[in-house]
Amino acid sequence: MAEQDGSAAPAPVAARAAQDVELYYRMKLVRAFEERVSRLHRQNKILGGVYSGAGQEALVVGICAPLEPGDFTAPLHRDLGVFLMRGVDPGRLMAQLMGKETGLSRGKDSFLHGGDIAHGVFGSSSMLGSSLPVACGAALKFKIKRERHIAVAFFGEGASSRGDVHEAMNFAGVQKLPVLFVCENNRYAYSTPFEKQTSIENIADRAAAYGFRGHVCPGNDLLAVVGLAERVIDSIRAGGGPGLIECKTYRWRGHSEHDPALYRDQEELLEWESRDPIPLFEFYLDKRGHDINRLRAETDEKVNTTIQAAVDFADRSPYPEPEEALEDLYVGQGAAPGAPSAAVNGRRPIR
Amino acid sequence: MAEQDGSAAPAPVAARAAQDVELYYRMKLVRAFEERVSRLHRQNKILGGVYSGAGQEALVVGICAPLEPGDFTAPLHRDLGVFLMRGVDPGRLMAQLMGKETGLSRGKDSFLHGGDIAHGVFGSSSMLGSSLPVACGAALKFKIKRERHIAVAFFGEGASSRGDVHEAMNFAGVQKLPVLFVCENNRYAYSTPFEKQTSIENIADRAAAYGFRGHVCPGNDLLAVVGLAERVIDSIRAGGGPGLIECKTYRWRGHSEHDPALYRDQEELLEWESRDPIPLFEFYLDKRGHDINRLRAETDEKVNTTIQAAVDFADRSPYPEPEEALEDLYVGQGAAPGAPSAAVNGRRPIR
Amino acid sequence: MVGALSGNLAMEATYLKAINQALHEEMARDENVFVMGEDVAELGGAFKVTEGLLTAFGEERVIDTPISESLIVGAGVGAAVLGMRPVVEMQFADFISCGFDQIVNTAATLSYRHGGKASCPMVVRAPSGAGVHGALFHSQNPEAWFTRVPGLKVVAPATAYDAKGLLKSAIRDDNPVIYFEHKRLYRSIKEDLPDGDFTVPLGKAEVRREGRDLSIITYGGTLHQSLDAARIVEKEDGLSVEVLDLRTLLPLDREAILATARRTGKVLVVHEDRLTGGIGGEIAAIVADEAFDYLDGPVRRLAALDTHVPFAPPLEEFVLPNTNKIVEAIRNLAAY
Amino acid sequence: MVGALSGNLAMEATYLKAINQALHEEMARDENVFVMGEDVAELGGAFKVTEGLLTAFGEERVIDTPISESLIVGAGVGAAVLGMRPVVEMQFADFISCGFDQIVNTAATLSYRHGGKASCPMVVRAPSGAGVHGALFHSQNPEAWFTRVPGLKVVAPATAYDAKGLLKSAIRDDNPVIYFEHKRLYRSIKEDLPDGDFTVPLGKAEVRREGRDLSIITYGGTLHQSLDAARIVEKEDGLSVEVLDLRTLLPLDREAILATARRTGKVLVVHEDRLTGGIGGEIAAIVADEAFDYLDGPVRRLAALDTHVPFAPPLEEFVLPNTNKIVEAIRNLAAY
Ligand SMILES: Cc1ncc(C[n+]2csc(CCOP(=O)(O)OP(=O)(O)O)c2C)c(N)n1
Ligand SMILES: Cc1ncc(C[n+]2csc(CCOP(=O)(O)OP(=O)(O)O)c2C)c(N)n1
Ligand SMILES: [Mg+2]
Ligand SMILES: [Mg+2]
Repeated sequence: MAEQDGSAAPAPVAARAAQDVELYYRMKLVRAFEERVSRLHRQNKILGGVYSGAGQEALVVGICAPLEPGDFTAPLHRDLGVFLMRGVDPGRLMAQLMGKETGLSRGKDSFLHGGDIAHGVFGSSSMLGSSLPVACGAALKFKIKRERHIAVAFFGEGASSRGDVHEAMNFAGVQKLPVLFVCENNRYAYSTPFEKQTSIENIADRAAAYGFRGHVCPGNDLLAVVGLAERVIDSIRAGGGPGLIECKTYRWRGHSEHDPALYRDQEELLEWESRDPIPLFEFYLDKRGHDINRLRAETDEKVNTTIQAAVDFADRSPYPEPEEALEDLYVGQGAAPGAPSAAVNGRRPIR
Repeated sequence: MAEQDGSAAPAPVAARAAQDVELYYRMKLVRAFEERVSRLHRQNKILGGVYSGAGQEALVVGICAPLEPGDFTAPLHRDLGVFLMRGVDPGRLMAQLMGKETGLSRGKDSFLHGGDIAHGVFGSSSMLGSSLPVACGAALKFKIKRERHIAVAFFGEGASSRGDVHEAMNFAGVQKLPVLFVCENNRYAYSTPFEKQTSIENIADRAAAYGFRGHVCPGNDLLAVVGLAERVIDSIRAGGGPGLIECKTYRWRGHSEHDPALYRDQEELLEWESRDPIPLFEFYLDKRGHDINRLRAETDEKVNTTIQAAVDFADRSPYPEPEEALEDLYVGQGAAPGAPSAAVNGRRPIR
Repeated sequence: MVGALSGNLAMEATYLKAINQALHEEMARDENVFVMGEDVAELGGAFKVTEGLLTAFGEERVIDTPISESLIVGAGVGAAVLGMRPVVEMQFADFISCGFDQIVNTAATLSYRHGGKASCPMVVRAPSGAGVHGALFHSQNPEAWFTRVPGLKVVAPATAYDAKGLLKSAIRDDNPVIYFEHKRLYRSIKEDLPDGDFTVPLGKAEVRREGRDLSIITYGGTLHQSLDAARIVEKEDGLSVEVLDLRTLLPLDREAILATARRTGKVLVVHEDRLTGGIGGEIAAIVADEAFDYLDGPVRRLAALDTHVPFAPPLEEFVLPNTNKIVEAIRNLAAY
Repeated sequence: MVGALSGNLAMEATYLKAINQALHEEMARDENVFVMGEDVAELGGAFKVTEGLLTAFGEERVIDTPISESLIVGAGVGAAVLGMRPVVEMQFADFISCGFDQIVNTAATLSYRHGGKASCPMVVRAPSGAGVHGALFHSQNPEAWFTRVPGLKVVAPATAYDAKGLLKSAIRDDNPVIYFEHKRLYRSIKEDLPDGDFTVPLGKAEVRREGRDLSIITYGGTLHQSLDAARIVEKEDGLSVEVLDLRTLLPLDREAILATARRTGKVLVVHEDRLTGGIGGEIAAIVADEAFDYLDGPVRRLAALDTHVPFAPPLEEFVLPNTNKIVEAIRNLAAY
């Protein structure tokens, strides 16, 4: 490709500041979206299973920040944030959760099983772990077509026990695929604590079993996640083969909104609530010289506006017509809608 | 249990010699059985797929030697030797391969998918890797019932890529099950060389991913295999949790008798043919002071007699009656035939 | 031994509680029975079906597993072969697809390939069914994947009594049994259950309502809708509808199916599973072959539409069978 | 571009060679087509179906995978979603059980759950069928596990022409297609194939033989036995038997099924898959509902007996359908 001429890069310091502000906004957007979803569920405006990712925003934002349009992501059930980070319209996402016609799946499926391939977000099935082989297939396409894209699959430490995870990582290792596996280790799979799921300390250590590198990182520390993600993603993109990042984090709410999570130690919860990624990042912004009170107020306003607009949009949207239940099962005989890379879009990386 | 009185243990040296002779006999029996099976296949007396384990006898004999009656084994498709080691009648085994009424599955299934639970041999399905979860279940029974037995699952390095293998090892690690996983790494899965199956050097290294120990051993060296197996099995039996042994070996013949294996380097084959476990062990017997020529002659005679008797038995045995195709699908409402440990028997360990 | 428990048994019990009681009682009765699955111990299961078992029987017999359905089933087989009686749980029936191979290839063929000298007394419990906003992956009725597999037995109770009695029979049976419990019924039906131990035989259907004009053959979630519909058409149209509850889906109770078909001459098969490939096809085929001379009209089927169970309420409603749709189908067929 | 190849095309080709040709031609035609599976590259597949592809198209488009059926299918989905056209192979159809979840839950629901905005143009090739001493795990006919899953298409060619034409259509289709190739046919049938590119449409059955007295509806391995049987009863009994080859099993060609049923009034469904839960039940049900008024006799089915395919030759013979059994079934039904 020809070099871009003209537009000078912004001065490094200013760029850094802008990026930090953007990351902060994204993290707050995800948090607020999560909270609103929980509330809408209590108000019976969102039906079915709702799985809050509250408390885990830093890792979602941090991993997605360096991604580029055309990269492929397969979020897990708790990863609303991935959709928001990839540039999926918040209104359509909210409509998806409400089962509306304007939602990603046009009311067909619930919560995060609808995807948006145009923004590089794959809607996974419920079957935990099943998206890792899919991400390998996306990465295989990038490899065959010599595209500089990567595929990212998110999975819980609970899902790590599934056979699909093993088959995918092994294949990725053999084929040196441009794929990043991200384990969100939030210590519980529903009620089952980590110790009853596996007998090792770090899922990341399993990368060695497949011939690539694993990394453990404090998942609630946005700075740490972004730093690591940039490094690992650059290396994958450069042809260095797969990577595995395990983010240690914690699920603040129950497994789903139905679950009071009585099986958990309240001390543990308290400890992890105090590792709130947002104040932690504000602390850093403050150190960097941002006027944090002003920034917070501005960000909150922007976030609230966005979310209210999303809710309004979803609210106003109609349910699909009953007969639409029989549509979309098959696509027509023309070109595949999810055609090659041109169609696959996403947000510009935040960096 | 009360201590056994009276019978003094045989003097260590004599015992050792007797054990060595027995191991030698077993290894030659397995080899001769394998060779006879290949011949019978060429003569159209054995139909369907035949998967020779020729060249891999040392590891089968060595792993099984320390097993006790009541232990559970799940052999892979190339493991005729496991059946012979556990005390399954050679005639019935041969009848199994010929599809005869007197075979383990009464003509229902072919080759090694029939088992003999009374001798602690599980007949696996064809689906590679599927026997590892089964072995975990057997081990779980031993754990729940506090029996000092172990379960052993054999699998190829090719099968190691299957999800079931991961799910089983992970569960075994969490539950600290008395189970031994044995990887027969013969460098090929059908035509696919090890490098295209995985990107690491030793499958045994994966044990670390599940919190137990893995061991690599030269699989054609009977002495080495027995020594390691005794140590690892003792530890598992004593409650030390699961173990993984990877035996480096080589498949002399094609994947099945239909396969000329043209994809292989002839140099490699030659190299591995020269690692024949039988002369290697004869060398050792010689060093130990056995009259090897005499021993060989005696052993060959015993082996030939046994195998000829097995072939004669199988040959004489009738095919099942057509209507029997509808039998054995369900067992009656009485007690399970494969009832608790009393019924599960096997050979006394060779030691 | 189950004294403390059996005191409660005469009381009203939900479908869910009936299953829970069966587990308690069978575990008390036979120490080879144990329970294994995701979140079955401390949590008592996603639906609380295994509640109280951990306290009563300890963690060696009530085992929380990692998320690995293939392992769960496969380990069940291994334990069962050695004489244990595992009751393993799929958290939702939908996830049975992940343990599929172990069920259809390891468990179902086990006795056969061991020449009848090994058995697999295992129960796989699977909460199935739609109507709870579960969408594509929490609404499935996967029974027909298994009713075509010899070596398995498949049950689908529709009442609390059957839920308890069939589970006990399944646990005591020496063959692998897939036990589909309809999650919409868990708390929506309640019955007085008899005191003490009772079982319901596998393989026996039950006429829930006698009738002359037309037979509905159904099971599981749609039994209640069918009974409601039968009552409506009796009142509004004077139609006398017989309702047969299959209860066991493999082996099918062919005698009962043919008896009702021959009695009324008109058969409507109803199930919540999809039309195409649902067990209704098999039943219609049996009727169209063996009761052909008795038929006064086409063999009809009413089932979920041939799609996935969608999420948005108008879509889900459109796809699933319900009482009104059954009423309409009865009227159509009766008028034939 | 396919010049060197197309020179051969007018010649006689086996069923196996026809599949191989379709792969060669489609890979040459569309660079998004690639092949993936166990031993498909250097070995050319366990049956040599993919022979020559590695040399022609290189190892980036002809990929040997580790033994991981779930990965194979799942990766196929991932590539397909991004516009590739993977043709993945199960070494034997029996092992499709290990990739089951990815097919029925990831692939089949993909377009639906993405609101029609994503597609999965993937073909899963699976050599199926019995009669080759394959016993329980190398003889299966798993098609009916998939014909009940909306979102999939399922084909089962019985001729070399169809094998080639249907595979091409499957590869060009934007939906996941499960392609069952009967391994007993690989080398046992040969046909002259036309030169150049041709396709056979998905979803269209074909009348292989016209007749007045009775219709056989069949597909795959039992087509040839059915045609043989039809010839025998014509000669020996003067019976005129129509034979319909379904070719595509999902979606079914309902028009063709009903047309033949209405024409002859007597239907015998024949397949090598087991009776209970085989697709014959669905077909019989369709006929018994929608062609009821035209029926002159019960809808009959002839299929493998309800057991696993056993190994010993007398057992296998007893279990599987064959020409003689079909002849007998025709005579019985004709005499009704
Ligand atoms: C194959 C499969 N089995 C079971 C479930 C039910 N299930 C949904 S989420 C969940 C726990 C997941 O834990 P983890 O992977 O750690 O993710 P987390 O919810 O903690 O983010 C379970 C068991 C499922 N969705 N898929
Ligand atoms: C799940 C599954 N996929 C594919 C096959 C077909 N298959 C049979 S043996 C074999 C190769 C096995 O290799 P390995 O595990 O290394 O054992 P080896 O034959 O080398 O002893 C394959 C691919 C199978 N039996 N099961
Ligand atoms: Mg978790
Ligand atoms: Mg091997």
